[in-house]
Amino acid sequence: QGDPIRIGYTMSRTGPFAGGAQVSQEPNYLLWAEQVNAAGGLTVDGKKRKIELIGYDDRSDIETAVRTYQKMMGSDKLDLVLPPWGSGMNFAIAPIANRYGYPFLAPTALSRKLIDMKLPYFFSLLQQPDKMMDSLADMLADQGVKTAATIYMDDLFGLENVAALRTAFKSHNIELLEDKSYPLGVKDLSSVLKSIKAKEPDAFIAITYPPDTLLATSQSREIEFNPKYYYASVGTAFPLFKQRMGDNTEGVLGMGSWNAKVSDGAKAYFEAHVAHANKEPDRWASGHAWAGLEILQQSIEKVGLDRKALRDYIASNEFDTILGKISFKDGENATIPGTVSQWQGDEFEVVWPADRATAKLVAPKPAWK
Amino acid sequence: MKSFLPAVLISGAVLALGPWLLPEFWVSLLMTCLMYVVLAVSWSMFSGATRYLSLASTALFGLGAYTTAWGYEILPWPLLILVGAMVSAAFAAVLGAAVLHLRGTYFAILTFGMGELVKHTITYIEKSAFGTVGRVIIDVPSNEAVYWTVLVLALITVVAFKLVADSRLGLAMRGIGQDEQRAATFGVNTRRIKVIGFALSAAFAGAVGAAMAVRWTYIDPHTAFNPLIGFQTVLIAMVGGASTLRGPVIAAVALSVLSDVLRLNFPYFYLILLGTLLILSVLFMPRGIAAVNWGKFLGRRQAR
Amino acid sequence: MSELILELKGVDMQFGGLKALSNISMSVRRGEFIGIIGPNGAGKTTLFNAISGVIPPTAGEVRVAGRPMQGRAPNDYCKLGVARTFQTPRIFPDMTVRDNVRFAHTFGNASGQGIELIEQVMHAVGMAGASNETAGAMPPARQRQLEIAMALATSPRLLLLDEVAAGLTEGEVEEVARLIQQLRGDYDLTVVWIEHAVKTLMKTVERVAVLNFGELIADGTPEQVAADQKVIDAYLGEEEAA
Amino acid sequence: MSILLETRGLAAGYGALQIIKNIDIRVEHGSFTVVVGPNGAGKTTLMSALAGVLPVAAGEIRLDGQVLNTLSVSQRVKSGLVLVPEGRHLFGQMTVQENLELGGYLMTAAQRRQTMDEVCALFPRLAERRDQAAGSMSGGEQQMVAVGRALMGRPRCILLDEPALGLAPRMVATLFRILRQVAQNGTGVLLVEQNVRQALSICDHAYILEQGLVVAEGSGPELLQGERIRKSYLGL
Amino acid sequence: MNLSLIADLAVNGLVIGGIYAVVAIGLNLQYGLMRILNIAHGEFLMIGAFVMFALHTSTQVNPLWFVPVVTLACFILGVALHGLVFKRLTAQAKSLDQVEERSLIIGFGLMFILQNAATLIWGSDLHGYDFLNHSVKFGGVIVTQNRLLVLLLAVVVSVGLIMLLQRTLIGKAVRGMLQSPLGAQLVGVDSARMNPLVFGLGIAMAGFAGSLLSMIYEISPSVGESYTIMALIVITLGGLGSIGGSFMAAMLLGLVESFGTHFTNPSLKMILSYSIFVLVLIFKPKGLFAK
Ligand SMILES: Nc1ncnc2c1ncn2[C@@H]1O[C@H](COP(=O)(O)OP(=O)(O)OP(=O)(O)O)[C@@H](O)[C@H]1O
Ligand SMILES: Nc1ncnc2c1ncn2[C@@H]1O[C@H](COP(=O)(O)OP(=O)(O)OP(=O)(O)O)[C@@H](O)[C@H]1O
Ligand SMILES: [Mg+2]
Ligand SMILES: [Mg+2]
Repeated sequence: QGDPIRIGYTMSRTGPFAGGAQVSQEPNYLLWAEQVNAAGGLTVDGKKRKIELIGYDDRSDIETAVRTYQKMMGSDKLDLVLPPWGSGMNFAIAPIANRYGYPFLAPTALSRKLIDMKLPYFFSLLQQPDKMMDSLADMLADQGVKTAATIYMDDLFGLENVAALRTAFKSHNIELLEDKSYPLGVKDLSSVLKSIKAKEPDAFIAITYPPDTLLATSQSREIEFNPKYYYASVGTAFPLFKQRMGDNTEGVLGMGSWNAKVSDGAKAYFEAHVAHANKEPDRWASGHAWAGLEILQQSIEKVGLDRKALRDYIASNEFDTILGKISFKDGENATIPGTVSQWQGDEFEVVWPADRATAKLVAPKPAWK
Repeated sequence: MKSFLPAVLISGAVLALGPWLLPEFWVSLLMTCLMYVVLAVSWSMFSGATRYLSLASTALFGLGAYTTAWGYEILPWPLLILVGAMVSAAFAAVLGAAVLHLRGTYFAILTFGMGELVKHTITYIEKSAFGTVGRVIIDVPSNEAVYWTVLVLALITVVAFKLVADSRLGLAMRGIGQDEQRAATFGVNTRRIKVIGFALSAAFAGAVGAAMAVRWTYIDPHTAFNPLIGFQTVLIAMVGGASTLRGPVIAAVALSVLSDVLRLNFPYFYLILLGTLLILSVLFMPRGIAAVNWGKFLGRRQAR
Repeated sequence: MSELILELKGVDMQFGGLKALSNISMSVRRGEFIGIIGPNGAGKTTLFNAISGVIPPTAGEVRVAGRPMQGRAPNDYCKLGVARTFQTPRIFPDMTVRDNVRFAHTFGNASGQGIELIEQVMHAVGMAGASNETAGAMPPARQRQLEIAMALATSPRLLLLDEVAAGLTEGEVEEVARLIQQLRGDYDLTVVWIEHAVKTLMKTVERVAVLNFGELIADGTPEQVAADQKVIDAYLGEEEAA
Repeated sequence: MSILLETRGLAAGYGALQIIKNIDIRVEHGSFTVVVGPNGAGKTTLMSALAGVLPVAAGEIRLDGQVLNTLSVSQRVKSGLVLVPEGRHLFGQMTVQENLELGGYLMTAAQRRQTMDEVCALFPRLAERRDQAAGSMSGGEQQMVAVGRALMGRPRCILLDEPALGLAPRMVATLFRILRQVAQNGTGVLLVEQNVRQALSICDHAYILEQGLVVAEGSGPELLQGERIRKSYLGL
Repeated sequence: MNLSLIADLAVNGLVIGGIYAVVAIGLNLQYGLMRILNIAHGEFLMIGAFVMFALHTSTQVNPLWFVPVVTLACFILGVALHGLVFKRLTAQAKSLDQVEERSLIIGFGLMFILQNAATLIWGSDLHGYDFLNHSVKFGGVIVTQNRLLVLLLAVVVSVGLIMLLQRTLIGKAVRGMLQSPLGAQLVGVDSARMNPLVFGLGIAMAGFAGSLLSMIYEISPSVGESYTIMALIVITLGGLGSIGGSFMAAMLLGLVESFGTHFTNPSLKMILSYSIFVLVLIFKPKGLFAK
């Protein structure tokens, strides 16, 4: 039995990012450490070594996160680090990790710009906006959709997605009747939704964060705006969405990429997550976060804790994960295509593309309850 | 002034050794302390004296940061710090000319509102004109370079505070703080003094914003115009004792170090501890850290 | 004929439905010592507000040293040599007595004079010993004295005193009157003094203006004014006049 | 007449600093009692201690036999002792009417209306200016508001600290007449005054306070004739 | 532009205004009347919402029953807090400025404590439940019942407080304590009793608002700040201490947002709202409804 492997990270436990971070990311880190340690640890150079997780709160503040990662990598010289939550944080931390030579498998970094920085030690797990939107447009075109409308968040995530959406719609000949932006912390979307309703689009795409996803969905229901295809992005995959919207989730589309049906590993992970955190994992980023941990684990057991060797191994190999095979190209997840999921009954089924689908698309969306 | 300047220079020299002597984290933490020294001392320079409670630090810091974001490709970074200072000062001068007839809370909330207005306006401009929001800056200066820069800014701010406090400007601002109209009857052009004072103090906030921005790689309006910065600045200045120099300096260091030490050692309930300490500090040091007679306090302890 | 230091033409001050000053015209020559009397609420303090820029009049014209003052701020008045005290003292409460006086000295017109003036005026009003006391902690009567010192420290030409002797015993009021007389000589001042201590006032000043309900009902030597029936009716009452 | 307000060996001050010592004064039911003394003698200190603004350092304050020492300011108001303080302490941004209404805070609405009419009759200026902010009134007018507000509480004993400050001479006379009247209606009046001549000529009984001690007492005319007053207060 | 659209936008605006009003009332009591700048106002609201959430989801009883429970609990909490902290603070302060400055620091302390406590108890994810979320339709107007309820209660509580504060002497006494603490005591106002009650009422109103808003919005420990800011803007626009003014300002903001959003987009709406706020303060420095 060797010394424990010390792995550090910061996570938003307080502040505005906490909501997302505590659903999609930190529970997975904790579960992973628990599972690995229960199994006696990771095998490094033939020796079993346990994991010692060192997690700090970054208060949703970038400067705090920067400082803390400098502590973990520069002063404390931990063995490895895990990424914080969200694109903004990853933008700031990834270059530092790169400078110190720490492999950095980010489950919740969504920006083409970040990938374009081409940091050798940075690996992005989630599908980027262009892929997700392309896949969505593909599916809608396949369904014969001609018109659509969108609302989007006034930040990088929203803008990159809406840009990707415009391109994808253009190439699929879908007309965008209306696109309206909204700011962070919005408390009422009914006026916008009403004006969109008046235009009667076939499909509605909300590029939203969890609180706004719930707001937009419940307000759409209230004003009886029921397009044939109703899509909302971040948060539809959250268990909370089902809890809050109940029967009204039926037929709602959103950003999701997996569920317990996609593989045996996924099922085992799903159950372990429920047992550990007393709540279900979300059907999108959680799976990617877990896949990232799997990749890290496999690599460590293969090449040990030499971080340069780890990076090279991750960059040049294909891994078996609960989401299927993953390999990276220029730091981007090159194997998992863009996906669309849909609530059907109690499950957020993957419905597009066909080769990843766990169920067939239900269309048009049934009426709100 | 006689013993002040050497003291500042000596502490500056000692602090400048930081990157060679201290582990990286401590350098970063010191940098945060220094950043808040700049913000809180420059805040006190104007708001402590005039008692115009400003929440503009967010806007001023953010404008500096955004100057770096926009100009990084075009201008060298040291120049950007200067430009950031000027942008913030110019903004404060215009804002001040328009709103410095408002007192107390009205002024406080308005300066806060201005921060939000600027944030949303920049977002809107970025979105409409460039189809994006926020900037990625690559090839950032080294940590040490940022540290030394912020250190120099902190030293300049501290010296400036002292110079201003001892000047006509400082005296006029203190008079305005006590009874503005009365100050006018003694010949103070209150309007001009307020605008000058506000703009001057704004320059430092802008400069430190421009300096710190390079640490984040990606800068968007939400990170640049973080309301926490404005609130924290006021908090530090007040815990320290708003009208003094010593107070904000001590409090900037104490609060930054304390909150990080608590955060790192009690990751799950450090905020409860921090909150309790803040409340106790007001109740037992109502006039701020600067007003506590530490010598006497410690002496009495020993005598017992 | 010496120069006019202050002129008012048709000055009105309207507060909502109340006319606190109505059509006041008067002028003050350099070196004069004028007393202003009138019942409570007659508009005496309001007159001071109008001629020191504190509340600009709603109509009419004020000229200081020949210059029209429309749209000017209190600091402009100060620069032209107008200094005043406030009926309810308005000193800088958190500053020391000395800093209060220093403030007035710094921004007033005293650039020609050195800082000796600060000690001088504190001494003149008998506050030299209290220079390090916090101004706000002193009793009101002392604060009134400080007000005088501060006004003097701006090196004024026209000094406006608003009930600086309020709350003093008769003997003490006499002393204040003597003090003002002396300062007037020492600093070459034109003085306008509002006070309800009519007896002392009448003995001291050269000219008296009487306000009643915002109107100037009399303006003349103390003897003329004391004999004026309107003044007796409005303010003095039979016994005082006697 | 029986004793309404009484102090025995009263001492008070600011913190460790004792300003008044060993004060024995009495105010009888329906009497008009005056305290005079030079600047800084401790008159305001005495009034503050009586009203409960300053704590009692030693001795006793009794109102109709009840010991007041430990009662708070508002409790003393409740038992009928009301002060018109130095510096007035009006509610500056509220209207004259609101100031007066608050003066009758402990009264019933009907009592309040009635007293309001009485006070307005005493000070017609206040009735004219009901809706003006008290802080924008002239100095003398504010003084009237302060006295009016205290009368609104229908005190059993009213303490006044230089209420005539800034009043025009005729108004001073009027005020004293009003106070005389108030006393005649059974309220005890204790007045601190600098207008020594006028005050002494109208009062029932007077005290001279110097350097924190009562140095003389007697009826008004008696004291007015006395050497002490003639020399140090009237400058004769 | 047709009439039913205007009606719909107007009703929607009033409903948003109702939410603003409810959020602002408590802060107006504490800040407008006592100059205690309780920056943790939004956190008390958040706690109220969470308590409501916990009570309702664990018992499944109609949440309306818990509104008074939460309000009362917050009132008691407020009175206790006053006794523990604010009493000492006001006693030590020599001026209103000091009360304001020091209460600001205490507010920060409370904010940290409450956020952390909520995180420890409920975790930092979003929480919510459904109640009265069905729509009411008349003409072209569609609103949900819970939003109408908030509007209704906002009106009732505002009017009630206006009556209490304007018609009875209590309101004047409270304003009096602010303008002259000694003056108030000298007319018999027992400030030692009054202050905790008003402060408690402020916290109670925050709890009240929280319990209502939990029916409409998702909650998490970090939502407080946005409500504090909303409240601050409303009370400055309406004039400090004026409940009626706040109510009007809230409605005005609601209407501006509703119409503004319809004709532009929600992002521009923020610029619009803040511009109006800034302009109003520049030209009417004492708030929209100051005399
Ligand atoms: N800001 C104001 N708003 C309304 N009325 C005002 C204002 N300022 C003064 N007044 C009124 O104008 C009149 C004149 O006031 P002023 O203060 O000039 O009187 P004064 O002659 O100085 O009286 P006093 O001898 O009592 O000091 C008074 O009736 C007063 O109430
Ligand atoms: N807050 C205070 N702290 C310390 N000393 C004080 C305070 N207030 C007054 N004094 C002192 O107490 C003494 C008596 O003051 P007091 O105000 O009672 O006198 P007074 O007789 O009312 O004088 P006046 O005629 O000026 O009103 C004075 O020497 C004064 O300096
Ligand atoms: Mg006057
Ligand atoms: Mg006195």
